Amino acid sequence: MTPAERAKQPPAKVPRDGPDLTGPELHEKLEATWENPPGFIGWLSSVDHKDIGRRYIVTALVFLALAGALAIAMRLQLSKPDNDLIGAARYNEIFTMHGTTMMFLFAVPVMQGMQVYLTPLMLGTRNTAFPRLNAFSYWMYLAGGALLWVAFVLNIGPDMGWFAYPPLSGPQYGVGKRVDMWAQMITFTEVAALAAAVSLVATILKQKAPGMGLARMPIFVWATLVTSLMVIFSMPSVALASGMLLSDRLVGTQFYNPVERGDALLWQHLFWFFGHPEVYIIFLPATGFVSEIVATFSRRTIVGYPIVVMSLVATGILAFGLWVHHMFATGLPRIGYSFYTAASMSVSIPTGLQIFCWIATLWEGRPRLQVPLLYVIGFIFTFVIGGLTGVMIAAVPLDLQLHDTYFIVAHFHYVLIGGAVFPLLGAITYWYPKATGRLMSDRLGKISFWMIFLGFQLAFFPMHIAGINGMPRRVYTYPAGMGLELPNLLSTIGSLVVAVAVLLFVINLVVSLRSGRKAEPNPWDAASLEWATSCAPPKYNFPHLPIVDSRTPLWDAGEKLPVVHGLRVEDREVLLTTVMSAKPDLREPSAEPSPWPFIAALATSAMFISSIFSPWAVVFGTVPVAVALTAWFWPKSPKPEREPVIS
Amino acid sequence: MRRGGAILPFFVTGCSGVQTMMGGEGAEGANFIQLFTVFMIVCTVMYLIVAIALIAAVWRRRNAALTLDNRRHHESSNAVRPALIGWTALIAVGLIGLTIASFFTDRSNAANGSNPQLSLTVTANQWWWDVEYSSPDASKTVRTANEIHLPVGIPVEIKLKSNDVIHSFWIPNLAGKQDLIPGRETDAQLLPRKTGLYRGQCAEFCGVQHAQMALDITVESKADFQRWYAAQLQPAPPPANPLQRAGYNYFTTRECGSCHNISGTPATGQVAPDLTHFASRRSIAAGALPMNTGNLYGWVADPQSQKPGNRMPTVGLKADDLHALVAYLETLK
Amino acid sequence: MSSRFRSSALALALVAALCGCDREERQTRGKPLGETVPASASPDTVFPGTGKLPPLDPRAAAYEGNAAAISEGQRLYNWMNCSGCHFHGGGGMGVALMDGKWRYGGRIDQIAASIVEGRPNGMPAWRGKLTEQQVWQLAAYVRTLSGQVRKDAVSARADELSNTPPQTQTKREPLSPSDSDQQ
Amino acid sequence: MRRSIIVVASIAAMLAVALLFWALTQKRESDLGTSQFGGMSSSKAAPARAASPRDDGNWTMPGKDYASTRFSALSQVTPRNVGKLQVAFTFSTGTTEGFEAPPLVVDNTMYVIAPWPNNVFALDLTKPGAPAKWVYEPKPAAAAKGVACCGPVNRGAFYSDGRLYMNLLDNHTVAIDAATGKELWRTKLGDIQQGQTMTMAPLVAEGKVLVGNSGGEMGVRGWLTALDAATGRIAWRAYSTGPDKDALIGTNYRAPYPQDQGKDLGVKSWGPEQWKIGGGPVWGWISYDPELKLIYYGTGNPGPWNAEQRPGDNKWTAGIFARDIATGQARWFYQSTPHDLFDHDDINESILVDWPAPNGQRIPALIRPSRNGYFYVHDRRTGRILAVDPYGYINAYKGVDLKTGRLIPAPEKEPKEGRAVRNICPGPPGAKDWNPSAFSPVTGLIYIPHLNICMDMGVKNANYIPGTPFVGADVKMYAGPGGNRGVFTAWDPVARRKVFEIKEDLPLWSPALATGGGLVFYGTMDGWFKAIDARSGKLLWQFRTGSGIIGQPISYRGPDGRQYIAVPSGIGGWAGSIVSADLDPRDPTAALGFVNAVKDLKKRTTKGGMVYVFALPQ
Repeated sequence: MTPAERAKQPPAKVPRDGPDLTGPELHEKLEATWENPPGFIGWLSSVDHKDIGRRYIVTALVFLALAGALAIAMRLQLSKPDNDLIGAARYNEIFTMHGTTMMFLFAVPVMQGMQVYLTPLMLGTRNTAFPRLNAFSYWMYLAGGALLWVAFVLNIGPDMGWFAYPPLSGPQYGVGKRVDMWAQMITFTEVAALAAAVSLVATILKQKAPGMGLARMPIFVWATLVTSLMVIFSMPSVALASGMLLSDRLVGTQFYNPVERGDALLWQHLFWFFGHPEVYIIFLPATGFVSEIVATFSRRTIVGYPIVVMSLVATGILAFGLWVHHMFATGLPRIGYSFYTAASMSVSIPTGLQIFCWIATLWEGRPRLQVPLLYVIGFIFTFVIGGLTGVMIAAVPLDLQLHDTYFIVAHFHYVLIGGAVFPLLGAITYWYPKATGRLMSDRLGKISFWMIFLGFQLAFFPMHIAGINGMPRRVYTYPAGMGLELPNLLSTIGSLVVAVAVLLFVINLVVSLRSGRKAEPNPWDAASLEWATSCAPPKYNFPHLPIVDSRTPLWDAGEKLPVVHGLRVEDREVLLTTVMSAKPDLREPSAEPSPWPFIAALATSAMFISSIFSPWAVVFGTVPVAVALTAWFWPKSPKPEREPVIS
Repeated sequence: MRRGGAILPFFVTGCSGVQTMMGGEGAEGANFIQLFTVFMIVCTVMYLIVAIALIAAVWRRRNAALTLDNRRHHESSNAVRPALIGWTALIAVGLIGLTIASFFTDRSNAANGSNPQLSLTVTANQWWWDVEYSSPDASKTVRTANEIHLPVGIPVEIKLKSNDVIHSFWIPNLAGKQDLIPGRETDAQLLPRKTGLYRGQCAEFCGVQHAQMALDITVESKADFQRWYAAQLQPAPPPANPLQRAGYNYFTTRECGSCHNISGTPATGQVAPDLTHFASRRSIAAGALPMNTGNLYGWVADPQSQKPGNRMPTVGLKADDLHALVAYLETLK
Repeated sequence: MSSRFRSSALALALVAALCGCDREERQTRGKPLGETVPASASPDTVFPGTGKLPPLDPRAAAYEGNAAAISEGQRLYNWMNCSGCHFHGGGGMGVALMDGKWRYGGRIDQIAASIVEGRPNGMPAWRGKLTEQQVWQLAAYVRTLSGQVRKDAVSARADELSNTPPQTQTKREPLSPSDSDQQ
Repeated sequence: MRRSIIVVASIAAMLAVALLFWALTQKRESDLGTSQFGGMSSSKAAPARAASPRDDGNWTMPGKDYASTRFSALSQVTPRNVGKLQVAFTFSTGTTEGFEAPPLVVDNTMYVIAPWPNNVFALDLTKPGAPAKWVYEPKPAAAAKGVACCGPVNRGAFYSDGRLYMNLLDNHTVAIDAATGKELWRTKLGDIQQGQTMTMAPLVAEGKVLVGNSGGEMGVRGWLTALDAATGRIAWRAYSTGPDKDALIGTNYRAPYPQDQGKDLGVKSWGPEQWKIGGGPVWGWISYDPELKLIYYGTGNPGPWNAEQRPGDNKWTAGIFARDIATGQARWFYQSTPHDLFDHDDINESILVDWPAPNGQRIPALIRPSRNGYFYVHDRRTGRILAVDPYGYINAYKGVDLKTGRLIPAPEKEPKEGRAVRNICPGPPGAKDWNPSAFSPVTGLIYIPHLNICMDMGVKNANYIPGTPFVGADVKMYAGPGGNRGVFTAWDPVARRKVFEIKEDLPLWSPALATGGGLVFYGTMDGWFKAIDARSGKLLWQFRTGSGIIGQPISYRGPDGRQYIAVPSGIGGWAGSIVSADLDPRDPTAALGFVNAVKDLKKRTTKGGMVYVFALPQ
């Protein structure tokens, strides 16, 4: 059909939203279109980013609880010297599971869950760009996590550390299928993270509200864009590494066999080429939370928006140049070390600038000391210590002593708990009404904040001293008389305080679900688009898609937010805009709910899990996957016509 | 070299000093303390700046009105820009300074390693250390396990190898750590400056008994070292009484000799620690237990309960054999 | 189709997982201590007149197909110089161990007996040189060389010069018909 | 007149030349002792006169004579008639192990020395079909088979003064009455519990029986022992490691090069106590110079193969000793391969010749194709090297420094624990293993049956448990450049060059035999027994025996005056163990890596144990 012919066609008689179709009538129609199918199958079929994001977050929090329980177990074992509460082998499994779960099953997924939940809302769109891929991503993540934990419960869990250095994880020293469970879990989470990241990048680039050019995106969306791109560039590295490890272990390839000119260090390079960016994949979304919370609770736009955005981008790029600082003790050429020292130190410049911008925003604004902001303040106090110890260990002469000691344990817990979990808890408190329609208890929130904050310092600050007093990491016991008793006892007490505090936080979450104060659409008087719709948002997010002409639309436009008209209401449809300046571009159908992503995930899981046991699974396992994918992509209706948007 | 300790009193509290970074008894260890002190000062200053700024920022308008008109969401004071420039400059200068300090310390550490006068090879095994002092005269090679004796003030080069997985060689009082990687030969340079007894430990996770893979370091005067070295060159003394002889016989004809070597006897195993001068060491089983008769009984009778998962099997010795073995092992001075 | 597939996949995964439980059970100390040795499990086919093969020694259960035991056995196979004669199963001074030909029986207790007692023409007796636990571990590993053991419990290769095809992929060598009669 | 004088003189001269020519050709074709050939041509090497007496048609010792020429002067079989060679009779030993020992023939009796269990058969050659006169069954201990690194082989007996002397695998030396097969004495010399075995052929001279032990892969301490031929009592024993008093190094010792000079090097060139399990067994060949009263023999490899475990030069392994036969005192020693990395034993045969030096002098020399791939010419009085040249493909060494006498290793080929090294040439069996060459005074050439095998090697910590292997290496061998695994080379020791070479597909594991008829015989591992022209290397005749040939062919004059050629056929030994011990070719490291080089051997030959005897039709 030529454009001329098309112009002659009478306008299609499809109902569209607009001034003439609004209010409850529109709500009813949109609700019918965007609702999940009924029943359990419908629940499995959901492609709603809010469902998926919520599932991601809840699942990740469950893993956080499990891994936290393991942490308590470790702390009890280490509470006194020569303790024999937990055996050596079990302890090794526990710390492996703790690290693996925290890194792969909690930290990255919870951040992606938040991103999946919030990004379409912040962008003013109805769903992510690839909703079924998004659903697939969650199921893969769930399957991977289940694989690891079922293995652990059945006593075939990994025991070689979350970093799985060969040869210890190789076919000779990694006994049985423990390592394979771990390595295949990596494959699961990589697939999940990549799927979610691809979907997020496409959403951000193509589904911004009209007018929301790149320079008007909320900082959290910027953080999401940067981290998703980082996921796309870094995760293949570890997927490759773990694939080679599996192949060494299953079919006897020689990738990591030094005798046959493989190399044990190859793993470390590939792993840390992923592993270091991963820290920022966890940390950058957290800075996104911080930027949003700081702005809202200072009641002021963020100071230095371009600086913060450029810092995010710079961190994302620099993060790929630092991996060698995890390998200073491996005996690589000294000349290279200086480069990585300088690079590692330079990454603190963008972070330092972000901290400046947050403090400046607080300075310039009128801060409200509510729970989310408390977490942010706790974050800055804690994270900066972690950042500064990070500067220390970037220096080779210091790192060679501090590396692989409890000093490092302290450092990265300051960075990851202080730098990511504190903002996350603040973010959960902040966006809780957006997900549930109710606010969390402020009083309980403040109590748990102070307990977490102080308990954390008590648990982790003494680890610096334990490290300096010569306590290496990953030891299940230590001898008396080396000055380690007191720091370890304090750490254990602190960890118990944190555990109680987290429990309080969870109680707050659960209790507030029923009895929390009902939330207005914008309970915090925030400025970004997710607050433009009700709490919790309807399935279709926005009755009319909003139009934006500033970075803080709700502050600047208030109730009179301009909207788009003309999207179909009886078919799922979203509006595509241009990448840079977000001009309306196309209308695009959005995927219907479907059970096939779930089935595809099952088929893929079956293939992955069987390929732990037989290489043929890779061949035969593709058949069910292909069937599921065919059904997933089976075209249901004739291609919808493309029409210019009438706004 | 205790300056670091003076500045950071809390770091040395309760520290007995055999395995601490704040010992500084080696050249590199001392460099560490200096550089660490510099970093601590700079970082503390930076932290205080951030903390004070944050407190001030939150405190300043904490009671300001709750609602604001839209205009004031965006206003900025003129102080922001100069503060930003100042802050950036401060970070940059600080980091450059620290990088340079780090670089020169690294150079100084590298220089310590030049011109070593003693060379030894440490081979890591799951979970013990095999130590060999090489000499141009091959017959003056000394082999021991889980202990290193070093003469004070003499630069030492240590070649590091691994027989199985990756380990890390770390004597915090003397120097930083260096990994031992199968298929690669790495090296460490030590320059001990002060006599004393120190402890090193494996610092890279290496399997089930990673926690109990330590080694004892003795830094002693040159004369003491030479005495020790000469003694190490001697084969084990013959058993002196019937009980010891029974132990000797058991050791050399039964399970023990399949893995362990005792120089001068038919026990010539090469896969477990050399026990020629076992009783002269400070600890049993790579630092797992202090050396004394009671621990020796416990260890020989049931090593798997002392260090579960280690490579020495629980043999199930009869009481007579156990007495005899311990009696014999205690003669291996 | 979908639900059936799902349930069968779940069942498969569950079975695979459950089998793992004892497959990787680690025992740092062998159950039976001391100098007891496996009884010579010698069937008619090896020593005529000895009667049918006795039932499998109950002690074997903890070692047969146990990944931890096989791994220890693999280490001991090198440490105790088994590899010096039998190499990686191809044989040399000692017989080949990967060809499914067993002079004195290929069952784990028979192999253990061969290790403890020694065999004519050069196989040394390891009685008193190895603990019983080590003997069982070695026997458990030796069985992997000819593919007698479940594949998920064995190691594909060691960190050494590449040698035999990976044991995770080796076909089970059929025992001689008379041997398999006994099993 | 003057013209007639010229004519007469020229006719006389022509006659004289013709006579001389005739005389020369007559001599070549007659059954003369080999020593007659010495000095005929100053451009050729000739066997040491005293060590190679006139050929009496017997074959009394594996090397044929003390000079170890393996040359039979019998000349009935020639290039022209060799094609008609046919089987005269065969004899089965009933064994299926590697059959390396040459039969001995003395006064119309053939003595066949079988591999394990070392039975000896005396065959009466005067009767049709050569029936057995007696059988000697020594009944050695079965456990000895478990510590024989390379098959339970035996390399032959020695006939002297009506007695046969031989070694049993379980470390006994026995003397047998050659007429009756009665055992006269039996002396135990070693312990199988320590990994020792004895496989070599003794050498008997001056009333001494010289024997050595095997077990370089088992951590033995190598020695050479002299027994009193009459009583079997030990006269002296010279160890290959340890203090000078154990190695019988005394005041008469003069090493040609500084590397071998010094006190107690057998201790000082090892880590503490390592010399006690350091190897250096003497399992190869001994030559004897009756004039100098010196014996020459090589010592085996140091143990373990993993050289990282034994720092130092590891004296006195992998080198060559000259000793006084009466006292055993060392005269000189030269270490061919100090701190051996690749199992390059130095036990190969030493052939004693008079060697024409470039300046025209004739030097009493010792020539030997060493396992490390170099062909050495030593002055046998001092040990000094006169010439050294590679005769096979070598990349593991960069040559021999003639000033210091020291082998120059190639550092990139040194195996380190945890890192395999690829493509090391020659492999552990060297450019040539134990199977000796033959030297023909007719051509002045040495005929070397040897190998073209390279390897990948990975070393690892070796545990020492007495009576078990002490190696610490994984090895995979394979064919060297060109793809052929065996080479038969005719080498001119004077011109220091290869004259011809024959590429053999399989490794050559059989010794060579040269005859006065201008022929050279050798066998292949798939059972072909071949005769080639000694000058051109042209294949003239071949016969497929029942099993692979790894034994010494011999030639003797039968009771009917005919020349006979005999060869043992029975695959085995290190190279053939894949067949004789039924090894699995899927494991490339099996049999110390040799299996990988001969994966196809099971398809090409089967076990056996026969002696084939050939002659021209009557």
